[in-house]
Amino acid sequence: MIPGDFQFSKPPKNKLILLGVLGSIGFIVFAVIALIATFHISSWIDKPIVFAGEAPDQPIEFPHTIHVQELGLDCTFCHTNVTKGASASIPAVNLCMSCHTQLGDGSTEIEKLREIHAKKDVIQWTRVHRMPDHVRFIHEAHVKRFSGTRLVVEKITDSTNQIRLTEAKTIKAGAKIGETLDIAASGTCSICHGDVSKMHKVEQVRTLKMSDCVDCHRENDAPTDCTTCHY
Amino acid sequence: MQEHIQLNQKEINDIALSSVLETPKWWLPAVLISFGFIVTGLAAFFYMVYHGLGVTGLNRPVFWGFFIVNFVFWIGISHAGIMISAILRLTQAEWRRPITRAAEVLTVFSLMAALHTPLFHVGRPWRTYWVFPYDFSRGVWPNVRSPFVWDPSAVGTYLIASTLFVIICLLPDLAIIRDRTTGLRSKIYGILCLGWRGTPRQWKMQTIVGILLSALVLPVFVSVHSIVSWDFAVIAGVEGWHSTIFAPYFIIGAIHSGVSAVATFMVVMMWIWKGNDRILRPDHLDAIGRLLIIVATTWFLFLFLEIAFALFTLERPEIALRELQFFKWPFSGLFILFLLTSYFIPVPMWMFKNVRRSLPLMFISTILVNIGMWLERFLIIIPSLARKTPFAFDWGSYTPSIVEILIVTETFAFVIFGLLMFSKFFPLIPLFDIKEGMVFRDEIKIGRRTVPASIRE
Amino acid sequence: MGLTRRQFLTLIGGSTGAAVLFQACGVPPEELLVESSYEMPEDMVSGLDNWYATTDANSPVSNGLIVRIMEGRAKKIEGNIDFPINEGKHSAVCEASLQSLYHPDRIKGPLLRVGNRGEGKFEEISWDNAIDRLSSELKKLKDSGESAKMVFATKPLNSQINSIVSNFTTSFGGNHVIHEPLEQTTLKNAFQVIFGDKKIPKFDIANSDYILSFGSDFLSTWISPTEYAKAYGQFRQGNKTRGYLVQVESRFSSTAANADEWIYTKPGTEGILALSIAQVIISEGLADTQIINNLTNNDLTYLDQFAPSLIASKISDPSQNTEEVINKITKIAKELASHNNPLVIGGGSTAASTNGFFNLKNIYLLNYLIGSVNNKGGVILNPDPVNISDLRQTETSFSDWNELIKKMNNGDVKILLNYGSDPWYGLPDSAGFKDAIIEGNNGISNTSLIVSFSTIMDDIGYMSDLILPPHHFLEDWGINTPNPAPGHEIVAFQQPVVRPFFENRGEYLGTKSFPNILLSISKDPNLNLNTNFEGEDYLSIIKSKAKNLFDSGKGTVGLKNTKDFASFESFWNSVLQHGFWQDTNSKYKNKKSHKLPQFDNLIEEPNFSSSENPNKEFYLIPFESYGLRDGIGNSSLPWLQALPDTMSTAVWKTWAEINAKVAKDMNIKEGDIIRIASNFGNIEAIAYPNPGTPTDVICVPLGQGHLGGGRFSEKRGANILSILAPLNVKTSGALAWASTKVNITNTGKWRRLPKFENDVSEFPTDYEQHIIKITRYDT
Amino acid sequence: MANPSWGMVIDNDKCTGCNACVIACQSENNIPINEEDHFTQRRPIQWIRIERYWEGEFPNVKARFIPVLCQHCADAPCEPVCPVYATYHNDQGLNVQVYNRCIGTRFCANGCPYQVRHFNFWEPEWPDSLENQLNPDVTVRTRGIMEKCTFCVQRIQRTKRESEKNNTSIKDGDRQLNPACVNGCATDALVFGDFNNPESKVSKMKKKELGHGGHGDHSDHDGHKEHDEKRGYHLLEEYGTHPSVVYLKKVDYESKTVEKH
Repeated sequence: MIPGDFQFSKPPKNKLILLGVLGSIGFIVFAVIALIATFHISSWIDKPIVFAGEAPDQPIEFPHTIHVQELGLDCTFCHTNVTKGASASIPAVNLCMSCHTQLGDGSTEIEKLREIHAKKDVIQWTRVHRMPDHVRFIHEAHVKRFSGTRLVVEKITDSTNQIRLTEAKTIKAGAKIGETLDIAASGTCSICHGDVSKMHKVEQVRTLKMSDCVDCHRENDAPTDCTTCHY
Repeated sequence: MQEHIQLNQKEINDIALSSVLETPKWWLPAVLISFGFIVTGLAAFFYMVYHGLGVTGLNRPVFWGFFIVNFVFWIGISHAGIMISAILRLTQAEWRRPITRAAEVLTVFSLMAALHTPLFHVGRPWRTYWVFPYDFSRGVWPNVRSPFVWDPSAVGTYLIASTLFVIICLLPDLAIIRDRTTGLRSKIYGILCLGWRGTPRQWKMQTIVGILLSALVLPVFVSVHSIVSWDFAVIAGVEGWHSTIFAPYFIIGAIHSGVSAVATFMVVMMWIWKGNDRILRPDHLDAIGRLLIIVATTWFLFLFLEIAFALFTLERPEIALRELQFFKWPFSGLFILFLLTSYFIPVPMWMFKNVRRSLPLMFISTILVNIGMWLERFLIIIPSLARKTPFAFDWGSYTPSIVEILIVTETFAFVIFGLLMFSKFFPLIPLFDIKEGMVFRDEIKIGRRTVPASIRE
Repeated sequence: MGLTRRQFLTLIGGSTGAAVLFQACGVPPEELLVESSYEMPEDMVSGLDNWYATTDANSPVSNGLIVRIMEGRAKKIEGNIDFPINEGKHSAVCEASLQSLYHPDRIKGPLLRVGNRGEGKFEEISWDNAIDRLSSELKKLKDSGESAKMVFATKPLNSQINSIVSNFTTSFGGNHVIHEPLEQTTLKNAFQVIFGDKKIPKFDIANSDYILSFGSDFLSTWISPTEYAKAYGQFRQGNKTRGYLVQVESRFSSTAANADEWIYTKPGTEGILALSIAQVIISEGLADTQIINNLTNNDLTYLDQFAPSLIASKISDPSQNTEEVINKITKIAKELASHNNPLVIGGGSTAASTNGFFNLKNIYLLNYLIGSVNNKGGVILNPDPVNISDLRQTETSFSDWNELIKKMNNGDVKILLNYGSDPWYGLPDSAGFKDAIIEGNNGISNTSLIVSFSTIMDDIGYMSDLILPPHHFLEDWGINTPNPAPGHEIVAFQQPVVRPFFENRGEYLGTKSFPNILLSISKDPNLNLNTNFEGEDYLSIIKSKAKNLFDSGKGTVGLKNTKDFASFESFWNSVLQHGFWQDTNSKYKNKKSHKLPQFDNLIEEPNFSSSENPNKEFYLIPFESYGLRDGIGNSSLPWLQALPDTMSTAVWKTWAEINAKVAKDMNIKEGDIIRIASNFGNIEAIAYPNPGTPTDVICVPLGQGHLGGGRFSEKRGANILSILAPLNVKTSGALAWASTKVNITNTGKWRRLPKFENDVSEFPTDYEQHIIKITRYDT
Repeated sequence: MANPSWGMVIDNDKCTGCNACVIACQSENNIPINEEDHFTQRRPIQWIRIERYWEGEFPNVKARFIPVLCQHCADAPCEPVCPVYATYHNDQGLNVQVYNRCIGTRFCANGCPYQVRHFNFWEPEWPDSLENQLNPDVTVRTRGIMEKCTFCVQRIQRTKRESEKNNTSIKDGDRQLNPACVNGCATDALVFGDFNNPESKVSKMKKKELGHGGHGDHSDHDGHKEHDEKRGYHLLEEYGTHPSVVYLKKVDYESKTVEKH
């Protein structure tokens, strides 16, 4: 109220509006980027996967396509422990050799396997699905829960990590919405692992972040008490 | 009684803007030194994160130490700003005018210091964001029963409100600087002052916002330290904490320490900016001194009540705690120091008008209060935890480590650094407020005497 | 998206600030791999666990154990619920043996000394080389006709290993000696005299209603603490009436702390107190006349010089009220006689004063006086074990070791083999063993070869020339007849529950089964040993023993009778599954030949070594803490090092218990480092003043002060055994380890005593007082 | 059937203070090695501990032992103060600590009057091969988080899973179910079981020793009653935490000689 303190002239109105609009847009963009970045970095830090579709190279190329699709082997043929205990278990070299002593001559990958077997060595696979130490995931309980359940196909989308779609795909190609399906024991694996039979290199299809687990648990009336998985 | 010093507007502008428009020689070294402390403190913090909290002196019974003490201390200091600006504004105490800005800025920086202390305190600082309700996927939300969830919301609200307060009061002053500088600086100040042109409508809005904020922030003001006190008071298992009078006790303690800090800050301002003594005058200190006598005595009553209530039941663990607090070395020494510094030395000093108007004595006495109030928090937290449980088997003690001391120093350096930076770019004395005061200036009659309006309340 | 996680990580990792934060949350590299094993045995499947029954045949008391195996690794040890001795319980020592299996400093292969002896410099050699060296040295000795100059030292073993060692040594012509720091020779001699049998009887604590215990800390360390603790639980709250426990001891041990009444006696005077109790019982005619006559030569005034009024001042501390002591003795005597199932036991420091034999004899004779031998709740004698494994036949006492050390100095010991014992650590300095090993008579040791079978670089290993690391007990076979047995015959079996941890180090390195090493040496044709082992290797010997059991047709395995097994194979499998064979019908049979001795009617006072300043001397009582025990083997395990001691909660260090009032008078506070000096040396320990320790006693735990033992025990604390006086217990020749007197000086240094109890200025009391008090009146 | 309510009965009269439970717990629950420095810094981690109290002075001295572990209180003071729900009460009566949710404010540790919560001041380390003994069923904690007794929830979960698989009910006193300390306690001073199952041993003991099944009031206890007095009590009952652990009082005799003083 003291004259003489301020000597500022009034700016043109359209300039003011432009500044205001630019300012607000800039702020919103900044806020959104900051939020997304925070969320992503924080959720990435100790989680198994950041971006879906990451299929690591393995020391020996193991095509699930051939073994599952063409030969029709069941998952439990190699991952024997999956119906018995917490871990699905990686098959021993001996198990591979029960077939490959005879089969597969001439393939470089199988020669690698035979070499390892001859040296009585172990194969160091690159882990694809990893749960952090503070998570107890029991394969057996999940397989038991899902095998033999019936469900109605509700929606079919393109995303591979939609639980109902993967189930439907496994059970019956081209299932229709509204159709009722039974899940076979071996079909349960693909609920989380995707259709491994079609994978040349195994990749992780679900995020396997905690939200993923919790959503599924809620959907299926499974316990969501923390001690179910964390102890 | 001091006479009025009538200043014209140019004088006011020159005095108040001197810090912004000219850089004193000591400014850069001071900034560098405080920045050095900040860097050291942060380095200590990263060292602590890397090695774990083992590098602190914390141990099994005493899980909270220097960091929480410091947190409470800075929250306490932050109560000065609202006390001075909001309450005194609402009660129309004229003498507040030159010191409002300083008090508010002190509030903002001490709140910032307080807010990053919990980050030092927790075991996994990179997870601290979990106390905010952000988690949309896991469905795990913060526990709203925990005072540690109330804390960030209360302190956050308080910080936003105080920052708004500062900005609102800064607008006219920024416009003045804008018009006294050229080039880029002028442009920046131009943006910052949000197009202030001093129109009557703007003045009206600014005044209304000021009053509204003052009124609205009062509940926050009360809640912040109440909530901080509940960090302790909700725990039934710790003797010396589970007290029902903690909330008002903490608030009045906060005002005690906060107003003292403002007084200290005022003295420093009067020392280091020449010409300030024509705006910030000893009668302001006089007024603050009188206010402090009231506050300190009220606070002392609460202190007495707290101890009296605690010992009233004559429970064994409580007695053990008080025994430790009052009679066992080193707490006994600290307790005596605390009583002397926070009440028994400063309050009798303030009784004398000469003391209230003497810069060095006010400086010493108010610094003493804050040393005492820091000790008060220490004496509430540490001995209580050391004698936490009735299981004498688990009693312990606590000695801070060098890392903790460095990190605590960092918060002090941070506040000083912030104030220095602020003083370089913004006037610490609210020009418009003083000019407004000149306009409202009056003399009133008390009995036969005519006294300046600045102490009319 | 072309960005993989790894690239993303690298990108982020570029900034150092973030690196610090992410270091805490990154995925450990080993978790990014998953392994296909070569083969997949049953117990290697990830995520599945199995429990296997076994036992520790090397420990003096074999407890039945079950071990949890997961992915080929032992994860947890618990007690075997069917095993009649420990009944599913286990002690901290059993539990912690996992850590000796996976100890980071475990010896990974045979070692040969390269520096001077005692320098601790070794190089790894192959097993063939190592065994060749040993057998060629043995051959040299044999060829020169000095076979007797070979000495094989072991710890006390009840198992097959003992017979293999004895057999090996005897056939070579050498000496098999036993070493144990706190030896039980006196105790066994007393059993021989009183019960006619050296075996330790079963003390039926569970069914007893009144226990009078002299010096034996049976709840934490004495003989078979797990068994006794299990029975103690029953004794306290399991029976209709709650048992009453009186502990007579010179130290406030954990048993004394748990006792309903603790009576302090001066060290070594327990036998006098026992006789005084006997005097009251006899003079008041509270026992069977026939028994009294047998024990006292038909003379009712036989023990009159032991009347409580005459001996009260002799046994008690001057600060105690003599009249009170007299009343106490009389009261205990009357109560002892009036209870239905009383029990008297003794041991520990009682046996370790120079009159230890006198003490024990008269203490255990009380059992006959009150008629509790072979009765419910009393002393139950064990039957002779089935003849499949030699019980601890080999016995050597401290006096034998004195002889041995003399021989060593004279050059009559050329080769010293050592398994499981540690004479370097366990013998007092004054015995001269250390000098004999390092210097001998003429500055050079006469013992040219010291071979140690150590899993870890223990003290004797440090001094050895050759170290042959044996398997851990979880990796090896074994068979054992527990001593004490549970009142009937029992044979415990030990099986390898995990593959040897170092087996992937190759054929020539890693560990080997100790008995198999001896067997392979004995087969060396150059040595021409005339051994009579019942098998080619250790497993076949054990199987042949099991075959004997199967052929005898007696006893049961699990719930099945031995007779009912179709074949030996099924019997063998069942034995391994259950971990033991037992014959509950085999009870002790009275031996006609045994003649009961009589009470001593002369006071035998204990002798003590004097100290420099007799006016201010303390009795020194070394004791075993629950975790470390005698410190051989246990002190290298971090779990046991960090296990709070029962009374002081102290850990990791050597501390000295001292009475709080005395300490205050001497201006000693907790954490002060005090020097404890006997005439034979001195050690430094951290003072722990407490209200429980008697005023004229200093108690120091064993277990620390090792030269070696890996990172957790090296050069930690002090070894109290080193300053003991070389006094013998009369008649048994054992080391009288509780007969040293010491002086105490404050060194002025201070360090915080590491203990679990937090620091409190006063001694904490349970303020809630959750104790039910019952007033007792004299009967 | 109702959810189980796990709990423990601790008989102080049987406890000898031997510390076997401590090692059993360390072995089962991957508790880091308590180095010497951790003791002098007063930061050892022991989910169960034996508190030893002195009474009197030599020669009339006594010592008392009280095993203290997480009481899994029904009204736990540690639960409401955790800002992130890292600790909460689940439907089986367990006071759960979720390690991966914990941010380490240590508020709960202040709230707990029993001092049974432990903070990982240092990154836990197992030198070299000692890592082989780690229990794969239990999370290895990192620095900066709280941990405490879980009643060996991994054993409870496993037993539950097994029983669901085999369609059996959980047996009372099953050794697979019992926490490690209970299996290790040589004197059977610790008993574990389901308070919601009236047939379980703990329920019976609680009913017998605490009476009326609820939280007993022993405020009028004057210390001189008959032996058949009910022995049950809760630790620090006055805090109103309603623990799931019932203690049975030590029985002691006052002999005449002692009474003279």
